[in-house]
Amino acid sequence: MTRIPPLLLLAGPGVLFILVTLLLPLLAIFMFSFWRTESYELYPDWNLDNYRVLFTEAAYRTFLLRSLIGALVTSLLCLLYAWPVAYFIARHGGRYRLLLVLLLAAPFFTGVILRIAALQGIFGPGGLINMALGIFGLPPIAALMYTPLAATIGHVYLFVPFMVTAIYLSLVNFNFDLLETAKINGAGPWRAFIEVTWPLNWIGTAIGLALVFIPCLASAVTPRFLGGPSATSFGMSLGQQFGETGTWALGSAMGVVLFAFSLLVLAVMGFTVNLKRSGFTGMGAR
Amino acid sequence: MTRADDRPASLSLQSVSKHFGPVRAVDGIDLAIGQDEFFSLLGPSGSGKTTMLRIIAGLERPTTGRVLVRGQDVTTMPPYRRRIGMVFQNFLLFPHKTVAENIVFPLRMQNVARAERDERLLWAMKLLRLDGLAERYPNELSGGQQQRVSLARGLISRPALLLLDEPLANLDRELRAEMEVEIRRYQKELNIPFVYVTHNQEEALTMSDRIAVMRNGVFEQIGPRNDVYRKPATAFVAAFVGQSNQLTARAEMVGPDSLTLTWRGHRLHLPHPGGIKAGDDVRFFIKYEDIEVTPERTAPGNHVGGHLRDIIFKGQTANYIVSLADGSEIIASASSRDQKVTIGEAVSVTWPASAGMCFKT
Amino acid sequence: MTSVGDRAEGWRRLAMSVLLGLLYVFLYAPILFVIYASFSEDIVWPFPPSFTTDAYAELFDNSLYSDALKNSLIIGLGSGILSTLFATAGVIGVLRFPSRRRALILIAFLAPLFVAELLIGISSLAFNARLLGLPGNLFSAIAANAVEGTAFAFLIVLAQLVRYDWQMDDAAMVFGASPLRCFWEVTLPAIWPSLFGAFLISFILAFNNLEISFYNLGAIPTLPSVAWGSLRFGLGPELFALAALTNGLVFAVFALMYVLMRTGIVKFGYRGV
Amino acid sequence: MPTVKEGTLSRRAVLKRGAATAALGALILGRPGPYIADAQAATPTLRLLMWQPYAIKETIAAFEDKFKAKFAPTFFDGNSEAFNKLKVGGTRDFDMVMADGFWPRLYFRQGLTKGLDYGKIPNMSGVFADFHPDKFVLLADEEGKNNVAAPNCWGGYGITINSSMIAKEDVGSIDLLLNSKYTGHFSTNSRFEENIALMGILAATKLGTKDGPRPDGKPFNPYQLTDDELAETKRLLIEQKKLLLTRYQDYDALDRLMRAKSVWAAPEFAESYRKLTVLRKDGKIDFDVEHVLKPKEGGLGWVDTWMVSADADSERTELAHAWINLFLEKENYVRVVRSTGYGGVVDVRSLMTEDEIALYFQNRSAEASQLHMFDQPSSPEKWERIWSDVEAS
Repeated sequence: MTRIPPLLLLAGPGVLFILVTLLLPLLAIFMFSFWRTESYELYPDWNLDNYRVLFTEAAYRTFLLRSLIGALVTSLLCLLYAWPVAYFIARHGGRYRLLLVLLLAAPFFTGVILRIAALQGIFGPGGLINMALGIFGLPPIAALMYTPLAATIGHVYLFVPFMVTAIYLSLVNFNFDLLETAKINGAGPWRAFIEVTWPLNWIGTAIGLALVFIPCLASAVTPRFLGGPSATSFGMSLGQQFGETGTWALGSAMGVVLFAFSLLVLAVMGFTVNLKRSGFTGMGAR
Repeated sequence: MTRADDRPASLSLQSVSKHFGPVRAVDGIDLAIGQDEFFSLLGPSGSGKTTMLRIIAGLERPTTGRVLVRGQDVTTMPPYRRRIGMVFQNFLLFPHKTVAENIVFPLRMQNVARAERDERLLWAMKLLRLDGLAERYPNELSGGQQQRVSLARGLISRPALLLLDEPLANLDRELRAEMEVEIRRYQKELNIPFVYVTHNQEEALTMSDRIAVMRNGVFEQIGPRNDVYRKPATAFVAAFVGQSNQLTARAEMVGPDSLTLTWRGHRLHLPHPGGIKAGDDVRFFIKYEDIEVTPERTAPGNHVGGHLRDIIFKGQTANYIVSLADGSEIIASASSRDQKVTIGEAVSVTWPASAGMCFKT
Repeated sequence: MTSVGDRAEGWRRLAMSVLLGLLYVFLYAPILFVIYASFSEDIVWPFPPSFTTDAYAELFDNSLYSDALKNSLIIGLGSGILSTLFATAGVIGVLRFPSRRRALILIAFLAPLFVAELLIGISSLAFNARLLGLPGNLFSAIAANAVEGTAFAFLIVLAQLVRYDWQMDDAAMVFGASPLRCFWEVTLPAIWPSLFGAFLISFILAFNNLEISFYNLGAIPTLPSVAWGSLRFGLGPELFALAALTNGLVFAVFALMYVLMRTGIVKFGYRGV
Repeated sequence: MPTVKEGTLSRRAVLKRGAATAALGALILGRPGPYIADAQAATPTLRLLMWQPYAIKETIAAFEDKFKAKFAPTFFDGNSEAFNKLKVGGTRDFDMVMADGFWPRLYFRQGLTKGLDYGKIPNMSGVFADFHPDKFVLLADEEGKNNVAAPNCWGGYGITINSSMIAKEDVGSIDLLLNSKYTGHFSTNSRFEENIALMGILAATKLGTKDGPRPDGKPFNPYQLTDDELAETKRLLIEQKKLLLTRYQDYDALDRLMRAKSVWAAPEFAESYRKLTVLRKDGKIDFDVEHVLKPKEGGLGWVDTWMVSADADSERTELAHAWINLFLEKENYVRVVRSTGYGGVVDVRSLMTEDEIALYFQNRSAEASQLHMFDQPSSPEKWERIWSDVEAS
């Protein structure tokens, strides 16, 4: 009797599923990126034109740059905000920890379009905030809507729960007693945080950063609604290639570039994560 | 008294090996354990004793060899069909089940009818003096209580064999001593073979009928506890079992029953275990309790002189540390009640020529 | 007894709780706005308020929304169940059976996190439609959503299961529990809160997914695609009403959870005092 | 215990019987699909890829009631999006699709749709003469042999203006949208086609090439711009972008922006114009609005149409015709214009007030032929590049 190794039996289906539903489509995109589209038709004549266009035309570089800056700023803001919040829930949440975390997920029950529409209803001209300002005779704040800042607020709104959750999941596995040890050995609270808490939770934090940075880099809906006329992002342009202009080949090449940047993020993360210094115990069964 | 059923009971291992890559955790072990035996596997950590236990339980599959329980080959049988009981080092009680639920777990897995389950639960709770704790959860119990529940769970199905993996390691000293006695009592009362894994020689010596001393995946010695203690087969066993002064010297005169050697200027006589020639380098072991420390030489036999450096009070006994002229030390153990010597005094260290164990290096 | 350190600690704790409170306000303000607008006569200009329940009457009158809700639920449940199963099996495999291939398996399971939703949606569309010639349907949408869901579920289950003592399973097996029985009797009771969390997250992600589902659904309406399609002309008040009802349900569940936790009837995996 | 067993048995038997019936049904209908689809096989479903405002509840209810069929709509945003969806996803998914301008011909040419039988749409008789294929030729294929679509509403991409804010002399030209006096108070929609085409009209006018001889020998069409015109269009669009508050994504947003007096002029399909006009009459806003359907340089126009997918079987083709006919029935049609706020192609003046007749262009059907109808861009690739350059500027 040949025995299927239990690891294969358990992890195999998932890995196979991901290979089929993620890798194959990505390979398809990779292939299309060397094709050509003309009037909504794809022609398989192999060439590098799409990449040439992407790297020589200033417009796409601008989109990419905008998206990169937007994603960086958003990640940073989320990071700064999420840490104390996640720390509070993990450390002081007590028996309500799960509930407090679920409360972060619940807004996702409302579709992104509706929530973004509601953000406009709150921050936009004629929205709740400016209306309130008007009642007190104050001028409306224009920057709140249809600016890159508005898109960033929207991104933080959408993605900060991911960051909090990632850091929280790391912190619940963190042994807070280590902080006592640090304090007994003379470290103040901040010093203890920097010497002990931060490095031991860096993996969770890095995952959180990836969870914010990557969707933000590809974000299409938020800048479209909130960003105003000069916020067209890489993702918006990419979506347009597949939806409206029907320029699939160029869109595929943009997809490949986007994926390459995701890999870059992964590589940078891999570079910063030193498993031995992250308190990684090897996850072994024994 | 409840007795285990009467099938031909024993465990036997036939040239069992387990390799993890290049590491031979267990290396060609043969073993047979009788129906009424309390058998201990004694060895330092990393000696392969836990791996052996896991092979017997079915949690590991041996690389080569066979495992037989009551004559039946169970080598490829998964653990859940072997009907073996086990007690784990950190108890491993299911935290979401009550004491009663934990104890009857093996019976439920064997689909034993409810009435019988209840009856056996009562029996086990009584045997292990757990009355009144049935509805408690494991985290509401003391360490000793958890240990008893763990034992009850291991015994309730009256398994063909009970495996115990350092079950007392996490208990405090007093409780451990108490449990040592109890566990041996259960084994004798129930007539179920126990295989007990420990790195603690005292535990092994207290409870076992037979002991196997393990090192690097092989048995250094296997035999009745007295033999292992008194007649160690190897230097490793001599060093590991009991407390001894470990010394080295060169054999000078070798007779059939005794040999003579000079150790740091002292002429010593030791029993000859055989196989040592004049001129061989030897390691020899003198157990603490074989040595007597007195103000003056009183007994015949081997003798060295020195100063009493310190007395380590152990309660019933005390260890006497004697510094010799060249700075080396010899330790003796004696009753702590009537100390005949005081610290700093010149003392005489003596032991009979029949004591001491000698091995060729 | 209060030392200076304790007081500083107290202030920090207060500051953090305020930040958490503000986060909830920020997160829920648009939700409250949606609920408020759903009762408003004019959702474009809901101030000053004038209330009506017309949107709700319309909602129950229009089969489009119930179809969309049904499809969203199917995608959410399908993807949630699939994701949780794949992820749980994967995590158990990786944690229980150490192997040199473990790193590769980890990378495979977490890879979808590094691929943007938009890219998942578009590449699935390109692959299914252009290469396989398959029209979009619920299955392709469930599959495409479950890719992302599996990665999230894997992360959540992994984070919880690293603390699980697998010797507990050894114990159960020695006492006669087959691997399945062992999972059911011993492993599952210990890990179900994290499985539940994983399911919930993958459900929510798929339930309201726009960017993945949009490209993989062909003719099948879901809540987000209906919202998208009606966007050009203004979101229907019915969508606000539906969102309000959904949130009402979610809040009710949370309130129930709170009561259960408060009274200590259910602990949801919490093991402290 | 036995009762439980009986129960399971009988339930299983029921399930079995149900499955058998379903399989039989599938067999009779010649549908090889899984028998779970039984319920759907009994009720024919009309699957439409359409614009959301035309999914009018009352008409749908009447349709489902009358023809015992299910109305299953999917919504889309722009022509090219729907075209792509059909082209890629295949026509199997849909029985009907909507488009406007030149698009119906393209669908037909590409084999995505099939000809309509106007004989099965008696209510075409109520449609203004201006929207019959003999006058509005885009409803038929190039040879005029097949009617490829049926009209349903019409309108333009005219400019809605807050008259209190925009000076009278600035109104009437596309140039208004480039007037820096009103910086930050413009908004256009976000779709590349309308933006490029509308600005293309202005560009061709400025270059003086609009009324001259065209390279393709046909009259001027803003969707067939020369490279020079495209370059000028791009320049104008980049210039315009600085003046925009935002590109509105949805009419709610535009309504809100105009009501908040943040936006003073915006090209749109007259939806907001009509809503604001009603609000003005009710005294809910304090400014006047006007709508320039056809600026002096020329304007964009559209006639929304119904088409039948090439893959629709005979039963669904019948249903599709029945749906169009029901939709064009006067009593239903009044509801259409009132709820969509578009220009009506069916003469329903007898059922309307004077105000409504003006609001829904019931007297202006002749103007439709003077507008440049929506079309497919001559080169989506070039247009895409221009749009990207504008968006990146």
